[in-house]
Amino acid sequence: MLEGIGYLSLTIWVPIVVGILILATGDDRNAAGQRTLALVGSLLGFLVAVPLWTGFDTATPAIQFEEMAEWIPAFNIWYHLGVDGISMPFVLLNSFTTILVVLAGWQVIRTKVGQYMAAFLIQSGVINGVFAALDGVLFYVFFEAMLIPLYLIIGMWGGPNRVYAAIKFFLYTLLGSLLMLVAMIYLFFQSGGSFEILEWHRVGLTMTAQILLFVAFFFAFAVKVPMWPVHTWLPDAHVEAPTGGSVVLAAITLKVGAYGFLRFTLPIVPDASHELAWLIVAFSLVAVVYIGLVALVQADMKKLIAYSSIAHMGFVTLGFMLFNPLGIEGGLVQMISHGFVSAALFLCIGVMYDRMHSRQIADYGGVANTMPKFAALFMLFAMANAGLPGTSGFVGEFMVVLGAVKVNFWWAAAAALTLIFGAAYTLWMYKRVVFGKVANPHVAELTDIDGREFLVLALLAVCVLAMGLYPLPVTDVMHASVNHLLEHVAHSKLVY
Amino acid sequence: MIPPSTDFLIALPEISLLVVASVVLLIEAYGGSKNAAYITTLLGLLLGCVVVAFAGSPETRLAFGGLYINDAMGATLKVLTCFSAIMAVIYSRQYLADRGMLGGDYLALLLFAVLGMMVMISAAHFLTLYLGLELLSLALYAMVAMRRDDVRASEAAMKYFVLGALASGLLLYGMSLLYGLTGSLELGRIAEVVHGGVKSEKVLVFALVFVVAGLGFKLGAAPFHMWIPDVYHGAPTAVALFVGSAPKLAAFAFAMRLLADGLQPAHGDWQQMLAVMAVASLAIGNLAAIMQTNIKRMLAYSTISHMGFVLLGIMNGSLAGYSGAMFYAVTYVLMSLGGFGMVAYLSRAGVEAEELDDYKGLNAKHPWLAAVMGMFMLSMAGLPPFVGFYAKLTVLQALIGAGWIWLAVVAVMFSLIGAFYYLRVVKLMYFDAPAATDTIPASHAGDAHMLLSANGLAILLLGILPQPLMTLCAYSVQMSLG
Amino acid sequence: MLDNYFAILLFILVGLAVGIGPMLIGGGIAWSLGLQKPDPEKNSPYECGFEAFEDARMKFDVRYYLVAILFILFDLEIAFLFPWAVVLDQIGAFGFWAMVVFLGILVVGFAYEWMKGALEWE
Amino acid sequence: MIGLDHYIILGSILFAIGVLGIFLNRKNVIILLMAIELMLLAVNLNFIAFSHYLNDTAGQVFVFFILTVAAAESAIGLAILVVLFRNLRSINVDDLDSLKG
Amino acid sequence: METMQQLLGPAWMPTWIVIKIVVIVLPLLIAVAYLTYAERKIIGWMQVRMGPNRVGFFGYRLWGLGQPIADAVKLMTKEIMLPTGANKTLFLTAPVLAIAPAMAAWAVVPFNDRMVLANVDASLLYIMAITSMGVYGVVVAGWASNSKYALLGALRSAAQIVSYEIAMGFALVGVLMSAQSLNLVEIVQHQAGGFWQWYWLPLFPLFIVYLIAGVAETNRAPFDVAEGESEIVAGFHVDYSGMAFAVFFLAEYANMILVAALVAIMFLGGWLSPLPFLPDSMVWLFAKMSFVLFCFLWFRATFPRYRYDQIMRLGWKVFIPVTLVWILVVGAFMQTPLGYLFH
Repeated sequence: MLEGIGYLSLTIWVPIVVGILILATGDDRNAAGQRTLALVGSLLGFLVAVPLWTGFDTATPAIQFEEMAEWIPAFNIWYHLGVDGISMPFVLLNSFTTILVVLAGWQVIRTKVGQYMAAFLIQSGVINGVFAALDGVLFYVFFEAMLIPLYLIIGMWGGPNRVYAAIKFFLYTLLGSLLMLVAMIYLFFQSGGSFEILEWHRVGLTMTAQILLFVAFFFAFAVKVPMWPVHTWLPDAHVEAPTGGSVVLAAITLKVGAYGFLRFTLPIVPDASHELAWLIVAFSLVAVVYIGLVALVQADMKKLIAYSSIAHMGFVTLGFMLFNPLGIEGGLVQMISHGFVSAALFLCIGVMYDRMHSRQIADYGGVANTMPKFAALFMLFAMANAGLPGTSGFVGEFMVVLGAVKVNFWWAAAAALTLIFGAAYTLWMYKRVVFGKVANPHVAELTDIDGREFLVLALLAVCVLAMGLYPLPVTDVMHASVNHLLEHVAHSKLVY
Repeated sequence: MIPPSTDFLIALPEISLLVVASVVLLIEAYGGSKNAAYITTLLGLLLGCVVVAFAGSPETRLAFGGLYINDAMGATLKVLTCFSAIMAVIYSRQYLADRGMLGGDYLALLLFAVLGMMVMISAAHFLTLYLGLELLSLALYAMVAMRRDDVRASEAAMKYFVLGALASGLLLYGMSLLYGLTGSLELGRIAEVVHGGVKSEKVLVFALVFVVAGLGFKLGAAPFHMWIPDVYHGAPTAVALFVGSAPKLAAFAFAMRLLADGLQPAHGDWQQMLAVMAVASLAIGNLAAIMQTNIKRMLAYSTISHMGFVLLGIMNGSLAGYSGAMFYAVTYVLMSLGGFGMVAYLSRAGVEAEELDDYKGLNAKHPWLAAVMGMFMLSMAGLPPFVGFYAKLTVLQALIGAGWIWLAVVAVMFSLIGAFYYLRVVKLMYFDAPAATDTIPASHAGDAHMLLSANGLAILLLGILPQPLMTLCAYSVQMSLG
Repeated sequence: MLDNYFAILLFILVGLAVGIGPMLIGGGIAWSLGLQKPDPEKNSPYECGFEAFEDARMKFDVRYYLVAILFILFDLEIAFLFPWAVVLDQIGAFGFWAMVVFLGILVVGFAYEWMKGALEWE
Repeated sequence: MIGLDHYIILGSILFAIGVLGIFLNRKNVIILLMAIELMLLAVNLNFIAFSHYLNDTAGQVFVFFILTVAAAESAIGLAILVVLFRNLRSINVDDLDSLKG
Repeated sequence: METMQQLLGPAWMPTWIVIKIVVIVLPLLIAVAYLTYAERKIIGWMQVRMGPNRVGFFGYRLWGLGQPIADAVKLMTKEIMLPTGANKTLFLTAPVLAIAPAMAAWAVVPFNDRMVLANVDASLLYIMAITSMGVYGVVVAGWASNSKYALLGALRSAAQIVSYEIAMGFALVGVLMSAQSLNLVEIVQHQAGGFWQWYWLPLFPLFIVYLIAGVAETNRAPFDVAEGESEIVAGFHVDYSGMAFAVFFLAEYANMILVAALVAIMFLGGWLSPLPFLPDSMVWLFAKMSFVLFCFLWFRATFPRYRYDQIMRLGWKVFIPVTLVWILVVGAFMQTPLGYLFH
C-alpha cells in the first residue's frame, strides 16, 4: 500500500471528474468517444479502489485509509473520509458495478449518451462518498446528492411511467433524509459541537432522545432499504428505470440504507435500537414473507425482481437487529451477494428487454432454445437469488438464519420461509420464461448474447460463484469491525 | 452644528450612488444613448461596491447625529446589494431592450431603489429606516408599472402600491407608538429604554405587532404575502428579477436593524410573532407554489417560503440565528437572480418564457441552460451539493441549537413539499419532449449567458466550499451585534 | 394662543355664512316672487344649440393629471423650504448647502421633466 | 382638558378607519388612496401628540418627512392609477382580477 | 361694553369676535361691490368712454355710484337654475366653497401693528392653506354643472391655479428668508425704514412673480382662460345664475382684494409709510392695495388673453426657474457679510 495517496478521495473524485469531462464533450455526435471515456473512467475508478482491498488490514476494527481536511470550520465540518470492514466492501462493489452499468448501456442507450454515462459515473463517485464519509454533513451531502443523478436517470431514460416513478422515488427518500438532517444537527449540539460520526458514537443520550433519533434515522434509512411499509417507491422505480438504473438501484443504493443502520442507528442509539428491535424485526419478517408472496404473483419480471429485492433486504435488516456477529455479518454478506445477484438479474432482464421490448413473463417462453448461453447464465443467477448452496445467495441467508435461531427460533423459522418463497418465485419465473417450447415468433427470432453481454454476465457469475464457494475473504474483512460494533452496541449509552 | 466631514465619508457610497443616479437621469433627459445610460449604471453600481469597500470599516460608526450607522454587516450587505443589482441589470438588458424599456429612466429608478436599500441597510434611526424603505418602495412601484400598455403590469403595480402603502402605514403606526413609549426614534436609544423596562408592556407588544406586521409585508412573509405573487407575475420579468433579488437583502437588514438592533430586549415578544409568520410562510409558500403554472408566480410563492426560513433564523434571536438568516438571504438572492435571470434570458421580443410549459424539453435544445436552471432549482430545494442546502443547514442549526426542534421538523417537512415543485421544473426540462411550438429562442445576449453560467457555477462552487461566505456573514453579524 | 385660532374658526364660519346667506336670500326672493320657473329647455346644460351628444363628464386630457402630479411634487419642496427659510440665519452655511443639495436633486428632476416634455402643453 | 389619551384614541380611530377602508372598500381605487392618506394622517397625529407630550421635536420632524413621502407616494399612486385606467377602462377594485392563481 | 360683557358672560368672547369679524367683512363686501364699479369705470376711462353713469341715488346720478347696488338687486331677484343632470348638492356647495376661503383668509391679515383679528405665528401658512382651498369651488362647480364648458373651464382653472401656486410659494420663501418669520405682522415690521427697505427691491424678481401669479391665481385677465368668454363662454360658472353666480363673482373680487393686501404686506411694507418722516398708518395699506388693484385693472385693459400653453409655459418654465435662482441668490448672499441687504 502506498502511503499518502488518498485512495478514497480518488474513488470519489475520479468518476465525478470523468463524468464532468464527458458532459463537456457535447452532444450525441461524440457518442462513441463518450462511451469509451465512460468505460475508461469506470475502469479507473475501480482500479483506484482495488488498493483498498489489497491494502486493508483485517486485524483491526480501526478506520483505515483515513483522510481529514478542514472543510467548513464555521460549523466544525470536516472533509473526513475513512473505511472500516463494514464500509470498504461496498466501495469496491460500487466501483465494480459502475463498470457493468457502463457496459450494459453501451448499445442500448442511443440518445443523450453523454448525459447517461456521466450521470452514472457521477453517481458512482457520490455513492463512494456516502460509504467513505465519516463526517455527518459530508455523509449527508453525498447521501442527498446521490438522488439527483438517479432522479435524472429514471426520469430521462426510463419507461412510460418514469416521471411518476422518479418523483415518487425522490420525494420518498428526501422525506427520510430531511428528518435525518434534523437529527444530525441535534447530535451536533449533543456532542458539544461536532459532526464527527465517530464522536456521535460516544455521546450519551436520554431514552427519549434516543427514541426520537431512532425514528428519524429509521425514516431516512428504512425508505432507502426499503423496508415494508415504506417500500412502495421501489417497484415503481425499478420498473420504470432503464436497466442500468435498476442495477444501480438494486445493487448499490439499497445498500446505502442498510449501511446507515450499521453506521448510525445501532452505534448512536444502541438502547433505543435494543428497545425497538422488535419493530424492525417485525417489519423485516413482513417483508420476507408478505413481499415474497407478492413477488410470486407478479407478471412483470422487473417488478418480480424488485419485490424479491425488498424481501432480501428484509433479511439484511433482520440480521442487523439480531445483535450477534452471525446476524450482522450475514446481513453484510447478503448485501454484497444481493448486489451481484440482483444486478445480474436486472441485466438479464435488460438483455431480453432489449430484444423483445417486453418484460411480461407471459410474452416469453422457451428462450433457452434460442439463447442457450444466456439461459445458462440466467439459471445461475436465478439459483443464487433463490439461495441455492454454492452460490453467494446461500451464504448470507444461511448466516442470518443461524443468527436468528440463537435469538428466537420462530423468527428464524419465519425467515427461513424466504428460501422457499425465493425458490418459488424465481425459479417459477425462470421456468416460464426460459423453458418450454418457443412461445411465439418473437422469441424464435431472438439472438443469443454477444461478447459484451457475455463479458458482463460472466464477470458477475464469477463473483457469485466465488463468494458462494469461498466467502472467507469477505467475512474476514468484516470480522473485526463487526465485533467492535457489537461490543459498542452492547454498552448502554443512556444518560438520565 | 455642522457634522464632521467623516460623516460624509461614511455616507460616501450613498452619495456617489445618488450622483450616478442623477447623471443617468440627465443622460436620459438630454437624449444620451441607451448604451451610455446602461454603462454608466453599471459603472455606478461598481463604484458603489468599491466605495463601500474602501469607506467601510469593521468597527461600528455612527454618523449624522445617530441617523446613520456604518458597520460590518452594513458594508457586507451593501456590497452584495450593489453586486446583485449589477447582475440584475446585466440579466435584464436584452429583455428591456426588446421591449423598449431600456433607458435612463428605468435605470435611474433602479439606482434610486438601490440607494434606498443602502439607506435602509445603514439606518440607525426610524427616520432613515423609513426614508430608505420608501425610496426603495416608490422606485419599485414605478418600475413595476413601467410597461404602460400592459394590463397585468399596471394591475400588479396598483396592488403592490396599495399593499405597500398599507404596510408603511402599519409600520409607521408601530413606530409612533414606540416613539411615545420610549421617547426616542433612535434605535440604539430605544434598545436602552426597552432594556431598562418600559411603562407599559402591553403597549410595547401592541406596537411590536404593528412593526412586525409592516416588516412582514416588506419581507413578503405570510400572512402579509398577498402582493408577492401578483407583483412577480404581473411585473415585467426584468422587474420581477430585480424585485426578487437585492431588496431581500435590504429587507433582511431592515429586520435586523429594527428587531436585533432596536428591539432586541423585547426579543421574547417578537419571537413568537416571527415564529408564527415563518411557519405560515413556509406552509402557504410551498403549498401554493405547487399549483402554479406560471414560473414567475411559482418563484413568487417559493420566495414566500424562503422568507419563512429567513424569519426562522431571525426569530432565533441569537448571533448564530442572525448570521444563518443572513447567509440564507444572501444565497437566496443569488438563486433568485439566477432563476429569474433565466426567465428573462429565455424571453425574447414578443415572447415571454414564463409559463412552466415553456421549459419543456429545454435539455434537448440547450443542455447547458437546462443544467444551470436545474442547479438553481435544486439549490432552492435545498439539495446538496448546492449552496441552498447550507443555507437551510445554518438556519436549522441555529434553530435546533436554541431548542426549537419541532420548528426545525416543520421547516424540513415543508421544504420536502417545496422540493416537489422545484423538481417539476427539472422534470419539464429533462423528461418532457420539447413543446411543439418552440417558444425558446436561440441565445442572443452573450453577457447574460456568461453571467448565468457563472451564477450557476457559483451556486455549485459555494455549495462545495461554503465556508468563505458563511464566515463573512458570521463575521459581519458578530462585528455588528456581538 | 388658542383664542386666536378660535377667532380664525369663527371667521371661517362667517365666511361660509357669507356664501350661504346670499344664496338663501336670493333663492328666497326668487321663490317668493314666483320667479322660479324651470323648464327642460332652460335647465339643459349650455351647448351649441343641439342636444348634448354625450355625458359632459367626458374623458379629458391626461396632461391635467400630469400637472396635478407635478404640483404635488413641487409643493413638497415648498413644504421643506418654508421652515428652512425661517431659520436660515440660525442654521448657517451648513443649512444653506444642505438645501442647495436638496434643490440640486430637484433641479435634476425638473430638468428631466422639462426635457421629456412633461411641461409642454402643445 | 384634552390630554394625550384623546389624541391617541383619535389617532387609533382614524387609523382603524383607514385600514378598514382599504380592506372593505370594493368599489373605487381612489378611495383606497384616500384611506392610505388617512392612515398616515393618524400616524402623524400620534407623532405630534407624543412629540408635544415628550417635549421632543424629533417626532414633529418625522411628521414632516412622512407628509412629504405621503405626497410623493400619492403622486406615484395617481400615476399608476392613470396607467391602470388607460389599460383597464375602470378603477373598480373588483376589476383588478387578471392576476390570480 | 362692560355691561354687555356682564350680560353675555362666557358668550361674550365669541360675540365680540364676531363683531370684529363683521367690522372686517362688511367693508370688504362693500369694497368688492365698488371694485366692480371701479373696474368698469377705470377701464372705461382707459378706453376713452364713460363707464356706468346712470344709476344713482334718490334721483341723482352721482357718476353712476348706484350701479353695484342695482346689480345686486337684479341678481338677487333672478332665478337660480339647477341644470338637469347636475349634482344638486355639489352645484350649490361650489359657490360657498369659493367664497368662504376668500373671506376667511382675512382673519390673519394685519391692518396695522395691533389691528389684526388673529395674530398667530403661522399666519402665512394659514394664508397659503386657506387660499389653496379656493380652487375646490371652481373644480366642484365645473364638475357639478354637467356641462362640457364648465368642466373644461374648471380643469383649466385648476391646472393653472396649481401651477402658479408653486411659483407663488417659491416667491414667499424669499420673503421668509428675509423676514425670518411666518407671522405677517412681523414680516411687515421687518420692512421698516422707508420704501427702499420694503422687500419689493431686494426681492424684485420674486415681487414680480408674486404679483403676476396673483393675477393668475384669481383667474383675472390676461390669465382668464378658465372663464374665457370667447372660447368656453364663461367656463366653470356657465350654468350658474342669480345669487349662485353672484357669489362666484363676489369670490373673484374678494380674492383680488386679498391678493392686493398680501402683495402690499409682503412686498410693499404693509401699513408702513414710504418716507421716514410720515407716520405709519392703515391708510398706507389701503393706498398700496389700491395701487395693486389698479394694476390688476390696468392689466386687464392692456393685455390680450394668453393662450393656455403660454400660461403653462410661463408658470413652469419661467417663474419656477426664476424664483429658484433668486432663492439661491438670496441664500448665498445671506452667507456673506452682504446679507444685510436682504434683511
